[in-house]
Amino acid sequence: DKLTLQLKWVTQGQFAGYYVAKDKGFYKEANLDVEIKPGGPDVAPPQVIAGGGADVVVDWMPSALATREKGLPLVNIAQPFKRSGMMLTCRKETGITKPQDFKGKTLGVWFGGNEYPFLSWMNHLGLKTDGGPNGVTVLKQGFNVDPLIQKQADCISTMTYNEYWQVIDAGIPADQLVTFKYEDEKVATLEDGLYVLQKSLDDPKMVEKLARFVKASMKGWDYARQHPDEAANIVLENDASGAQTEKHQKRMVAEINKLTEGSTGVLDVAAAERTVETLLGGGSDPVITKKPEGAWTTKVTDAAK
Amino acid sequence: MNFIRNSVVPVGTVLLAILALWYAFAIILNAPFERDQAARANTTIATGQLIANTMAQERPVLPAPHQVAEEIRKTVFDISPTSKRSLVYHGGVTLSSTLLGFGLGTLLGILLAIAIVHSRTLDKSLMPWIITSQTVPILAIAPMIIVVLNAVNITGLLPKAMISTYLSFFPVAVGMVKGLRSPEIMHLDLMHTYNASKAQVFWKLRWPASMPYLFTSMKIAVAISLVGAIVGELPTGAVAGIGARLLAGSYYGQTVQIWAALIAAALMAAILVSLIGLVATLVNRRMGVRP
Amino acid sequence: MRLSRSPLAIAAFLLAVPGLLISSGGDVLDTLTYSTPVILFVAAAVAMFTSVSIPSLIVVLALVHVVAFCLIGLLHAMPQPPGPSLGYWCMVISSWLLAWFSVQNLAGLKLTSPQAQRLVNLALPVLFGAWLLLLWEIIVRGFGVPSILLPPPSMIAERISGSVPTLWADFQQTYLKAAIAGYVIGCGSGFLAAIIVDRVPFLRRGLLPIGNLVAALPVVGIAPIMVMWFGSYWESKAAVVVIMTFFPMLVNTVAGLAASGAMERDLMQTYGSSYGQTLLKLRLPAAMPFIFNALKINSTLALIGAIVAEFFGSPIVGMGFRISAEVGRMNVDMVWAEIFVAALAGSLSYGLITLIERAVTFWHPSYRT
Amino acid sequence: MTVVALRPKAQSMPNATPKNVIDVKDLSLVFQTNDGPVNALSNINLAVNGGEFVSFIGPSGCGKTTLLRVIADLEQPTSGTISVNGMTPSEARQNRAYGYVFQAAALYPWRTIGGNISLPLEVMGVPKAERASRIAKNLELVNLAGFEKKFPWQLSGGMQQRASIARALSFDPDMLLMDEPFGALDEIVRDHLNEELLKLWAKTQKTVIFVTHSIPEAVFLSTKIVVMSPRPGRIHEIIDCNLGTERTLDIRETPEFLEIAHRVREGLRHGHSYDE
Amino acid sequence: MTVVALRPKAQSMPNATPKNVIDVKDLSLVFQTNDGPVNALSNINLAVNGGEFVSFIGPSGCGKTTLLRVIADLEQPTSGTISVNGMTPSEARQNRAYGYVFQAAALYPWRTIGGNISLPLEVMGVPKAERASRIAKNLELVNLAGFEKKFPWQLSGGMQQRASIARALSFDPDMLLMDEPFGALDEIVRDHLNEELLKLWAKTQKTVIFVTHSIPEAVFLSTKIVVMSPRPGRIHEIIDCNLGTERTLDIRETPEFLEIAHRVREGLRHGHSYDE
Ligand SMILES: Nc1ncnc2c1ncn2[C@@H]1O[C@H](COP(=O)(O)OP(=O)(O)OP(=O)(O)O)[C@@H](O)[C@H]1O
Ligand SMILES: Nc1ncnc2c1ncn2[C@@H]1O[C@H](COP(=O)(O)OP(=O)(O)OP(=O)(O)O)[C@@H](O)[C@H]1O
Ligand SMILES: [Mg+2]
Ligand SMILES: [Mg+2]
Repeated sequence: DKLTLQLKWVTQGQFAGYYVAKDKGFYKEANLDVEIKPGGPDVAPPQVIAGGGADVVVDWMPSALATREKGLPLVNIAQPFKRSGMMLTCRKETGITKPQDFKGKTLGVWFGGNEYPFLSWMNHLGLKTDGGPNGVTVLKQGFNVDPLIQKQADCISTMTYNEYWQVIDAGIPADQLVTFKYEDEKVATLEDGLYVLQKSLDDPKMVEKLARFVKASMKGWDYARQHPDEAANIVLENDASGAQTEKHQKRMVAEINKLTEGSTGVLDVAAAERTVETLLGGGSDPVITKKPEGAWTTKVTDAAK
Repeated sequence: MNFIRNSVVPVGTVLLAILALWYAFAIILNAPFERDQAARANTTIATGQLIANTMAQERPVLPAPHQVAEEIRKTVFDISPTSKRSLVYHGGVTLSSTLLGFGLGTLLGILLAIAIVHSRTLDKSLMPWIITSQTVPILAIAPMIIVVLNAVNITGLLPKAMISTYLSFFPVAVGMVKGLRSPEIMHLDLMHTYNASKAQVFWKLRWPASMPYLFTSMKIAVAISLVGAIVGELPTGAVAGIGARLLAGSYYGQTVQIWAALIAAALMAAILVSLIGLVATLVNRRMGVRP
Repeated sequence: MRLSRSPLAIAAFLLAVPGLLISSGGDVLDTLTYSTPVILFVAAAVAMFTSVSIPSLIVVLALVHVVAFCLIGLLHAMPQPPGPSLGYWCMVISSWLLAWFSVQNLAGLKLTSPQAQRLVNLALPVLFGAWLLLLWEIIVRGFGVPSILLPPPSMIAERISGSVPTLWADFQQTYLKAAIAGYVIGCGSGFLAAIIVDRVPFLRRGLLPIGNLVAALPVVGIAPIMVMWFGSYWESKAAVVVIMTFFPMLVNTVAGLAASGAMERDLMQTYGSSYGQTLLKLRLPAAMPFIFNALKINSTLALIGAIVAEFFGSPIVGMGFRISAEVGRMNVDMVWAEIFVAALAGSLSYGLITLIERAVTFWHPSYRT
Repeated sequence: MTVVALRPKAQSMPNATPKNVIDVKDLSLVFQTNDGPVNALSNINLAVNGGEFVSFIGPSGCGKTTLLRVIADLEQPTSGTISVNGMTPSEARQNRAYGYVFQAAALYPWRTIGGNISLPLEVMGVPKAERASRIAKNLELVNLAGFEKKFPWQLSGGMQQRASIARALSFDPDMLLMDEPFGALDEIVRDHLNEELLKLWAKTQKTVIFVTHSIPEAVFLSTKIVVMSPRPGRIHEIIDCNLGTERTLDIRETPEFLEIAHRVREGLRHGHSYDE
Repeated sequence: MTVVALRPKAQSMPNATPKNVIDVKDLSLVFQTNDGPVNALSNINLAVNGGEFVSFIGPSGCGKTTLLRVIADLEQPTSGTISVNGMTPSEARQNRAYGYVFQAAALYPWRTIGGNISLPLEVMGVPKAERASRIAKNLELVNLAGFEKKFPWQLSGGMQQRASIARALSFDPDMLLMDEPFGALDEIVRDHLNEELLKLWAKTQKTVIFVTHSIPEAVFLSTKIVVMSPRPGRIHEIIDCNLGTERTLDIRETPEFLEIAHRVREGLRHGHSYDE
């Protein structure tokens, strides 16, 4: 059976599980022919699935819930990432040691749906984000770590498995950095999950197919946890841009494994509800205005057992 | 001999000057980081060492020319052109959609210009919207276009080429509208006395008279096509092509790789532009343009 | 009674008939469902059976626009799947053909009063655009295209009216600061470079081939570098615009400077005129059509460049910022609102430059026909 | 032979005035300029019979070119009527009734001299072999044999003008409209071409409308001389001039010739008195 | 008065030949074309004294324009030497020694007639008020008063030509190079301008080099007539023509005049015999 998976970002260790499942034949064993489409800064997975370009997408929950409110019924069918890898990384010389020190500083934030946990956090801290003296100045961060290195920002958003290491690679040692994990600040939202359109779930055949897919994917993740270096190499082979380095990918897979540790793919409803809480508390212009209904289901993971 | 005096020497001189400037800027722009590093390590750094360091950083603000050259050498010559790490491979991917897009764009531009010059309705109603079409930031709607095209099963080269087409038809259309209207009144009157058909006026007068405009526009269009092809590579998952290299380079802070890809793009464009220049010269010669 | 021979009118008439016969698919059998096909039929009949004249064209146009609004109204009253029926689509196409028919004939008319002519000249693109939007609305709603792929214009319009302050702030940041500064510097330096290159043959041979290189620097490649060098604020966007606008100006000016006639140049020679005088009095005026060509192309490039550059890091205001941020939030209507502002600003600046061009190069044969 | 085709046509239409090839009635033309209107033509009345050779002569700016352009449907009169071959000028143009020689050579710079002469032939669909022979013949006629492959800017002013005459003759139109065709030529060439034109006219019975500034030329060539005067452009006098069809250059010494020339000169001078 | 300035200069340089304003020795010019070389000028020898009025006459394509262009430094000879005012043509040009009237009008389309005449004055830095008066004076001279604000395409061919003459006269150069300036004008205007030019020349003692196709014009105006012949372009004969400085149009009936005209015609005919 054919199935198309749209990733959220370019081919990298973040998606090791799926590549491993494909490369190691786990999908084939499950009688699936899976096509993996890499993403990028200009690829919005919900748009792709709305346009019929994919059956399943990897997306973060804030973006998926926002899309749902816009009338495209995305449903979470599985959640391979248990924990959030997002954090703020600051240069030590800025004197920031705790979140309260952000006042008056310039912070780099990713936009496009990823800003809500940040806004909600600032809301908790009572800091305004309008650039005034009693708040913080927010920069829209491009998809690299230059603002920190060029000292255009005091802190930038990083993922534990990616940008953080780029900062290190750029020559700023870890002891010169201060990091704040969203997970620790209790403003984390659920990251990489698998989403499908509601109508797929209405078709029992499709549900069964998806169940096989989720199962095989989780097998891929398990394998990646056991063989991180091999998983990194598989990712490298699948990278058509030829731009990834082995060192970085190995590190990334290792970090990713910390996030998927202990996940069976079943969504932790409490975590999902916490995500909703965070998003609803996102300040003046919240990403979602009401509690979503039916935004996740255990139908597929149940069938996968 | 003449060629050497008239092109090689001047181009060489200018290139040398640019190289010298480039080195100077590389040192100036990269130095603060080295000083920071020294400060972090609580040491001071001698000027000679500083300069040497600025030219060998792993992620410099501005890589030194030899670093870029080395990267290009590595990715062009050391790696087989079919490998995904070869710049030749990525260049080829981009080139094919550039050429397709440019070809379609030029054709579309010329056809539109012809329609506009010959139809008052189109001149009045279409022209403003052609202009408006270009004020739409293509990068913003490219993803949607590509998603939509994907949905109707158009994939592969064509969606990327369509972005090039979208960008490149415009300079051609604008230039050709001007060019097709540039014949002298008396030359038009002459055709009028022959009661030449619109097609004859077009082929025998408007078209040859518009040649200088056509080639000038085509030079701009081919350069923009390349940009379009690169832009178009991003929303298709940035899997291959110069755009993918740029993106990945910028994403992972591989400044040297960005610059290598940029230079490759620029060289490609220069070759394309000068090819058009060559065609223009040949056509000029055939048309007896006064040297 | 005389048959209008226009194939447009005939096709429109033929399509209006099934609209009359087949139910348009509206569930509620209200006045709209009945009256729309009738009005359309009347309009088509007028177009078909009366001779082409200003009054009849105006009648057709007026009726067709009434029909258009009815069609949109019908759309709202329809159950979403299955959507409109065949009859409905026939009416859409028929009314579109009728509008096209009247517009074409209006454009063909030679009006005696210059005011009326000006009115028609203005009405044509407006009508064309209005129908573009209308068809967009009907197709998007009729086929049930998800709004995160393509929102209908009505939704975009609502969003625009609801977010004027945001749009204005973004416009200020991107257009008034980055685009204009970059445009002025880019065009200015391209122009100066062309003069220098033209003056010094050595540079012409050396610099021009290399100038071509600059043209092809893709904005997605330069933008991150400029952000790295000039920071996230508007200066880096202006730098991107400078690089984008430089080359078209250079190429066009160089071509324009070569455009003056041989005898005209000889004339200046006999006056023993200096290089500067020949430039100022002969070659620049003769180059103006080319220079304006570049100014026009650049006016659209500048805005695009400034917007795209904001994708690669920016403060949290600006059209490019808004577009990239709202795409992620799936607020596609806001994205289109920004695109609308961009298109409006771009078209207006283009129009302004065209007006100046007309005044400056009035002598060019293309304005004398 | 095209003329042969014309005559029967005229005969078969009894209520058309068969002889009036050009019929201008009360024609006026006003140009609107940035600087106010210019009365280029005012109340022109003129009838030209088929096979006539009519010269227009008059001070610079009196509207000769404009009148020729009206006949050729290149300019629309502001008022009055004009018919050409019993049709409107526009219909006549669509029948390719005439060849026009402009005051300036108006050669296409991207075509060689041969290519320029070939232009009307291509437009009218003359086959290639025929084109080549006509080009050769007409280049010969204007003494430009051997310049076929040159581009216009490689020719002297007079040569360009001759090329443009060859172009107008090449497709053998029934009517020739010539705007100072021999202005840039020296006396000898001019005499030569005058004779050739006269021969051509006598042989083919074309109608020729001819603008010139040379009084002897006008008298030598024409059957009718129209003297115009400026501001507003109008017809001052129409002088008949029947020196027979078989003229040689010697005729210029005869008293009849000198008598007509004198009348034309007087008329011209009269026209001039208005501006000085 | 510019002439006054010239003479003392010449006197202060005893070894310069003060009278030879133009001195051409063994000059040849070959154009390379796509179609083989063209011998436009071959072995030209010519000396023109200051204050002379020299006419070039010859069949179309014999190299008159080319020779004028060489004098004006618009064309470089292939071999031979030429000096103008004892300098190279290039230096002379930079000294703004002459005004050139082209065979075609060459008016700038973006300037009005007044603006076109003002052009050389602007280039030479004449103050604004002075410019206005000179424009008015020269437009008057060529009978174009009232057309100052028109654009070139709004003028007839002859009017454009006259505007271009006014432009060349406007800055009062020591030497005038005129390439068929009166070709597009009718006899009356032509006679008038001939007289005006002669008056101007007599008054200011300018050196005039004048290309014409009209034998009477050449004889009437010149002190020296250079008859040229084509392929290769060369000087066939130089005919002196001293009818005194105070000439009127009546002179054209005198036997001396007719005698010279006859000689010129013979020379011309001789030149033509080569191509027919
Ligand atoms: N730029 C050029 N390239 C090639 N050949 C040229 C060029 N200019 C002139 N010629 C040739 O040189 C010869 C002399 O030309 P020139 O213009 O001097 O003639 P002319 O005596 O002025 O004739 P006319 O009286 O017709 O103006 C002609 O045969 C012409 O074809
Ligand atoms: N396109 C135009 N726009 C405005 N005025 C014009 C235009 N064409 C001609 N005129 C004016 O019309 C008048 C007649 O011009 P026309 O060209 O017919 O003169 P002409 O008799 O041919 O003169 P010439 O012998 O000098 O060629 C002139 O006063 C001229 O200024
Ligand atoms: Mg005329
Ligand atoms: Mg000449």
